[in-house]
Amino acid sequence: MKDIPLSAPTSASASVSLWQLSLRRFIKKPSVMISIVVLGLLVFIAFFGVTISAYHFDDVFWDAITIGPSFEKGHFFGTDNNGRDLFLRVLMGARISILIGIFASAVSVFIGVSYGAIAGYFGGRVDGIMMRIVDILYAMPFIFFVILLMVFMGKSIYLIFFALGAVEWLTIARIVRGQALTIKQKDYITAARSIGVPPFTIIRRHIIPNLLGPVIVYMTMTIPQTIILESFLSFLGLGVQEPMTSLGVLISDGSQQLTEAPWLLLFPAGTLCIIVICLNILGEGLRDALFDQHLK
Amino acid sequence: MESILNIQDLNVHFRTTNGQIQAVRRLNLFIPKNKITGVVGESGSGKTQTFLSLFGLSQASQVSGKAEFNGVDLLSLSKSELNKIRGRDISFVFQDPMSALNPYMNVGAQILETILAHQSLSKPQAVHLAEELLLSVKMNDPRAVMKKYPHQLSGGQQQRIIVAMAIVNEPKLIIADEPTTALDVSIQAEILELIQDIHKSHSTSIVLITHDLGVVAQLCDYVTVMYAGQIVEQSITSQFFSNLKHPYSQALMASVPKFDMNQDDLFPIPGQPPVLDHEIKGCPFAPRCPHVMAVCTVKEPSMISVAPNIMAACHLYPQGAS
Amino acid sequence: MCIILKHLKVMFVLAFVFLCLSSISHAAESQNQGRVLRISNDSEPVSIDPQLCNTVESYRIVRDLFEGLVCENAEGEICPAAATSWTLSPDGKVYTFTLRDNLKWSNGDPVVAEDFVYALRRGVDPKIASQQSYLLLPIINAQDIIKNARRPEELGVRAISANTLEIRVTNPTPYLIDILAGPIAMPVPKAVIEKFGKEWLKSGNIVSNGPYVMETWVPHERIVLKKSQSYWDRDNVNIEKVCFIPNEFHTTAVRQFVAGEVDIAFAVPINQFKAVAKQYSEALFTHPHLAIYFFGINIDHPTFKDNPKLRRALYYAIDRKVLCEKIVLGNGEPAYTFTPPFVKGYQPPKVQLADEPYEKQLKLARQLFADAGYSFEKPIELTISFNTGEDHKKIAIAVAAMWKKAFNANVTLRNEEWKVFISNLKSDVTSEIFRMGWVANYNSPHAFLDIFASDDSSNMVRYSDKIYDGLLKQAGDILDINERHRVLSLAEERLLYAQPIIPLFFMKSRDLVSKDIEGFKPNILNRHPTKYLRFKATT
Amino acid sequence: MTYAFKRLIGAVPLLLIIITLAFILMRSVPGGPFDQDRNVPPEIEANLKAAYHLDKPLYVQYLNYLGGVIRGDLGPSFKYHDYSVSQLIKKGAPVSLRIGGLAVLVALILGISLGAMAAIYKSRLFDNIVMGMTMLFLAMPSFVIAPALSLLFAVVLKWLPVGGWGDTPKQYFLPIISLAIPQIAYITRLVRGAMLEVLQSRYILFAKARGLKAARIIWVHAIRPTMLPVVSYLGPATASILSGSIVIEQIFSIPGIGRYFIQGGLNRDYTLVLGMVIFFGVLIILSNLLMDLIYSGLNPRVDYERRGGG
Repeated sequence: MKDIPLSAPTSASASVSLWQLSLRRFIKKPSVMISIVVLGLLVFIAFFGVTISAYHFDDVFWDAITIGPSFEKGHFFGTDNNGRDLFLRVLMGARISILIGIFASAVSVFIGVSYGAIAGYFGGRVDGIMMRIVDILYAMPFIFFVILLMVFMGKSIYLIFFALGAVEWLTIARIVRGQALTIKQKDYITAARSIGVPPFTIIRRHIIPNLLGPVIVYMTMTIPQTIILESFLSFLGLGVQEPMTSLGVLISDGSQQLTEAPWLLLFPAGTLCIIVICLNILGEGLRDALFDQHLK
Repeated sequence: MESILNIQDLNVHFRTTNGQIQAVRRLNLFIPKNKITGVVGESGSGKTQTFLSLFGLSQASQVSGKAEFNGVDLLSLSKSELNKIRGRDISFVFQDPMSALNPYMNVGAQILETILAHQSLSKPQAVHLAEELLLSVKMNDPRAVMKKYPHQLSGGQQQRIIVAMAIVNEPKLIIADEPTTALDVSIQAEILELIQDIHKSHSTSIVLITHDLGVVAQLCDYVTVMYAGQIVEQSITSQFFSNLKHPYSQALMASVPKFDMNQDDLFPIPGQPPVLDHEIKGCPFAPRCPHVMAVCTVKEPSMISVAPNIMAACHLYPQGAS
Repeated sequence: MCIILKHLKVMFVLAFVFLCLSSISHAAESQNQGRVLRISNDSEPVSIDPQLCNTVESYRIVRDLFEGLVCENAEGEICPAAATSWTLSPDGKVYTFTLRDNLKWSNGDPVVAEDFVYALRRGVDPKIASQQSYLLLPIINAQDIIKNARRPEELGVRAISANTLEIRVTNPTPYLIDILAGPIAMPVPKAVIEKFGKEWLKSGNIVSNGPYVMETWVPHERIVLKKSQSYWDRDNVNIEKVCFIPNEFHTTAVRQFVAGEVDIAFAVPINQFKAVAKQYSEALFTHPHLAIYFFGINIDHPTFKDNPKLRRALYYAIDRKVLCEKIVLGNGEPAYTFTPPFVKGYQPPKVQLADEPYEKQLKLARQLFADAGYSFEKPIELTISFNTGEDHKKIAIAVAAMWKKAFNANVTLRNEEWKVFISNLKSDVTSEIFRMGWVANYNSPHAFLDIFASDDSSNMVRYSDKIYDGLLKQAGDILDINERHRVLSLAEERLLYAQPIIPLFFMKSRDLVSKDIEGFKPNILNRHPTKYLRFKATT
Repeated sequence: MTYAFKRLIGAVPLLLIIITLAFILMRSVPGGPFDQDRNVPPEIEANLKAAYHLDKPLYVQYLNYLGGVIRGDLGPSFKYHDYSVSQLIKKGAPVSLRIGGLAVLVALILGISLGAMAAIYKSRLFDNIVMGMTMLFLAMPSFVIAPALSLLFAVVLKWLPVGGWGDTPKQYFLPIISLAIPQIAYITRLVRGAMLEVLQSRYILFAKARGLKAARIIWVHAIRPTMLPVVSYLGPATASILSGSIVIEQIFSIPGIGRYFIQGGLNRDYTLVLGMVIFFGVLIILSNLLMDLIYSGLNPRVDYERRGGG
């Protein structure tokens, strides 16, 4: 058979994997660029910005309790009810909340995606049982679970990731399972199955990458929720312990005094908004870049 | 000869994540009335985009030029005016019937809504018209068919329903975009025959977009060949197959496999169609043309009449050579 | 763009119609016959059964519904109520009460001495298991009945005649009268209870002998009481109807007061106190009341065992003036003793440097700290544990900061959920310093000092000192009130010397009362029955 | 309806497992219903425990409780002595269901229309405003939104009452809006994402080619597939909203049952929490089943009857 002349690739670009291509496309979008810069700046200040202010985050200023933001006194964001500098506490809170937001969501995504993908892929009886387990866990009183964790496992910050993750993964599992049900019917899955690829490899290599789209969008929605939920854990004594703090705690304290000391709410809530908006833009951008081949 | 659609200097641009793409470049096309005009070309030659963008159905970022249809310039119409024309004066038949019908609605509802969108009929009258319509496209037991969901019908049946919807409001022009490509050969013949009957009975003018020269030979009165967003040759079908003028049309014909030939005579066209993300100097087919000349890479050939009822855009036929 | 507007308009109209339709269907009972006094109670009462209730919110309602032998007047002093007079035997162990004649229940039945006997027996009956039954321990056989060693009928209470009642106590208890003013001793309608069982408290069934009768009760929404026509003193009861609204979120209570939806709002939250004091100073009533906020020290803990000097150092290193003004925002009086100075007829012991400025106290504290064997360089490790609550956290942080400034101490703060906090205290887990509050039920030093007796169950600090117990017991036998209080003062001096506790401040009640209301007199018991209140005559 | 019937039958053992697990979880947490800082003498505590059968071994208490549940008696509340758990839930549930139901309704109506519009006018001014608003609402917890709204509409503008219940219908608005806002944000984002995908599909292009009106294309053709992800999200979300939110009920002092879950837990009011677990368990099972049925109703291809399973 005459060998059909294979034409040389027209454009000079080397073989570009889907991920690199979408990453390049992802970076190019202006909104994504801005949010990366803003988030990077925020994280930088949160982790290294302590030097800007001359104080320490748990110094108590007896003569400056609950005062408004004032530059001459060096309290850029004012002070809280205990006379501690709000600017430093917001930085500390941002640092911890970003960690919590990302790690707790990572935990919940990891558990939720694998659980949902397995349930969706196997379907039938397995799916039925696994989904009923999810229903049971939904009904469990979360508050006792948290207290138990606190009492028997002490108060380390990693416990928060586990506790928060354990609540969020249920919804992610349900969404992923719904997606897996539809992806399972696609041809490339039947093709993989027909050449004898073992089920868990199919799940890991074919099903999960294709359902990351809605998961990413959902994750951008749960990160703020996780950060806020942490303040409830602190209320129960499990979350971040004094004198450390988190945005969730600062916001819940601030919301008590909306009229008397609005800055106690505005600054932490504003920081959280910036974080959430940036994460959302990144999430949306990532999802568009990865999964929308259609023209802009 | 009167025209149903006369396209002048049409340009269609797309803004994609990696730059501007010009799918249609200064296209001039004359679609005669009450005739079947075939539009032929490799995929990516802009043949579908030309017609979709005229009627506001493409995601083009910029459409410029003039397109006279039924005495009106389409490109100057507002969205709502264009919407009125679509489905009433002009209708489409798409390639893949399975994805063209709404999987969540039964077929009857989709037909009725097409009728009621343009004709003020009462529901029973519309249902009656729909049943007549289905019979006219050779679907027996129309009442049962109307209750079915798309995934409960065969490809051929679905395409018949789409054709039915296309003709229900007696449009002046039907644009069939590769109506038979997704169907298997036996069904293909039935659909083509159906289109021919429609043309004969309602004398609607039809634009048949396809890459299958066999279909063109069987059905079309005129043929237009498109390449890289431009018309390269336009002629009457009887002449076309015997007297190909443009090198691309000749290469296209040569690459069609015939029954009696053996493998060695298969001549695929070397190279790839150009990517239209930059301005092209000279004739777009130059890099792949066997008769390429110096002028071809410099000056763009203009469309001239090279024989009675035949026009081509190629430097082989300099001005006034008819 | 017009498509959007068309659609959004339709959607909004649809949503609005739905909201109205469904809300109209909820019959809006509007009570507008005569002005109703609307009180914002801090939470849903746990019970309005006099013998079962044990929270401040429940007492407020029970005091309007029922009336005991004696009650408190507007200023908080004991005055006759169902009983017109009472005599005490010479040995101070037998009380004889004569009831007012023609006392009536709200259903017209007469109120007789037997009703009070039935109520007191019910108070100690193990089957009823009242959490307030310890208040009746002074009465003969009460202890054994609670321990199920005797039958309730053997309680030292007897109805001599229809309107004379005799109560016998094991040893003289001058504060018994204060206790009898409380809900535990309020009469309950025996026939009604036996007829309806647990449902006897529901509107329609309930029968009471107080100034008001219950009209409606929707849990967590409202309790409406209307003036009782069979109450003996009904002519002096001015307010026709009173409605208690359980507002668990205090900010809402303050806002409802500001918006005029509520006439009285109790317990203004600390973090809003400054703003409220500025804008509504004439409506704000603050008054010290029989309650103390203090830190307990677990004296079995190695750091503090046999080291009173260290404990006293921590005691003096706290700047109570700053704590009260800056942190608790004027809602507390600095407390150096455990029993408040304004307890009736009681003179708390003199405490060294109590009236001196903080600088002097700090110097003494540092000196004591050094004597206790600690130094600035080798910082001491301390833990303050507290239960979740905005105020507790603020106070703990402030005290930790003060100790850090005074001794460079490393103080870790441990925030625990309420029940975990309590069970840690009871099961002597390693909690060193912990936050405590104590509210007295009756106006007597006993209400404060008894809990430090070795065998008392509320002795969380595990303080046991034979001499202290002896002094308490000795005071218990003294009839003369002043002599008894002198001995108690000696006992408190001994307690403070051992320093198992660090008193911080005496709490102050802070309530908002609309200017349309007269007769609201702040008192140390913070009790304001509705019968003393009236609306200002609108000119 | 065999599938639905099978799921309902399956719900009974499910509820039993839920109750058992919740019971074990609760009783392994330190602190009891009668622990207080004012510690009652041991003998009184013993009386209290006996009165509520807490002195019996755990499995006996469990069996007694189950016996009660079967008879419809959810036992006495440890904290609210005058009301049984069944009475508390019976009085409070209608309020929470009414507010929750209306909030979900408002969220659906606004969420779908805003989401659809944002998808149609993708990356134009309207879309950006909607996306910005939803991000803001997502970032704000209910315990910030509710007081802020109450401050604005009740204290400053004085249009609505600050709180309370049963006086005027106007007391509905603030709780419903505060409860609906986060859900509006969620549903808008879900609808927008799904609608964007649906609008790319060929049959929408064909519908346009047939000259159907834009409104019909959106609200007849595109909406059904768009609702699929929303429906699967609504399952658990509706259950949790209908069972009341402690934050909204406390801030607006509404007699709902949202508070019983958390307050019950804090007071170790075992029977009240178990009562709520059962109420919420039934709600979750029903709403998930309902949503699955709607899912299959919306999508003729996914026919649950034949395929069985979840």
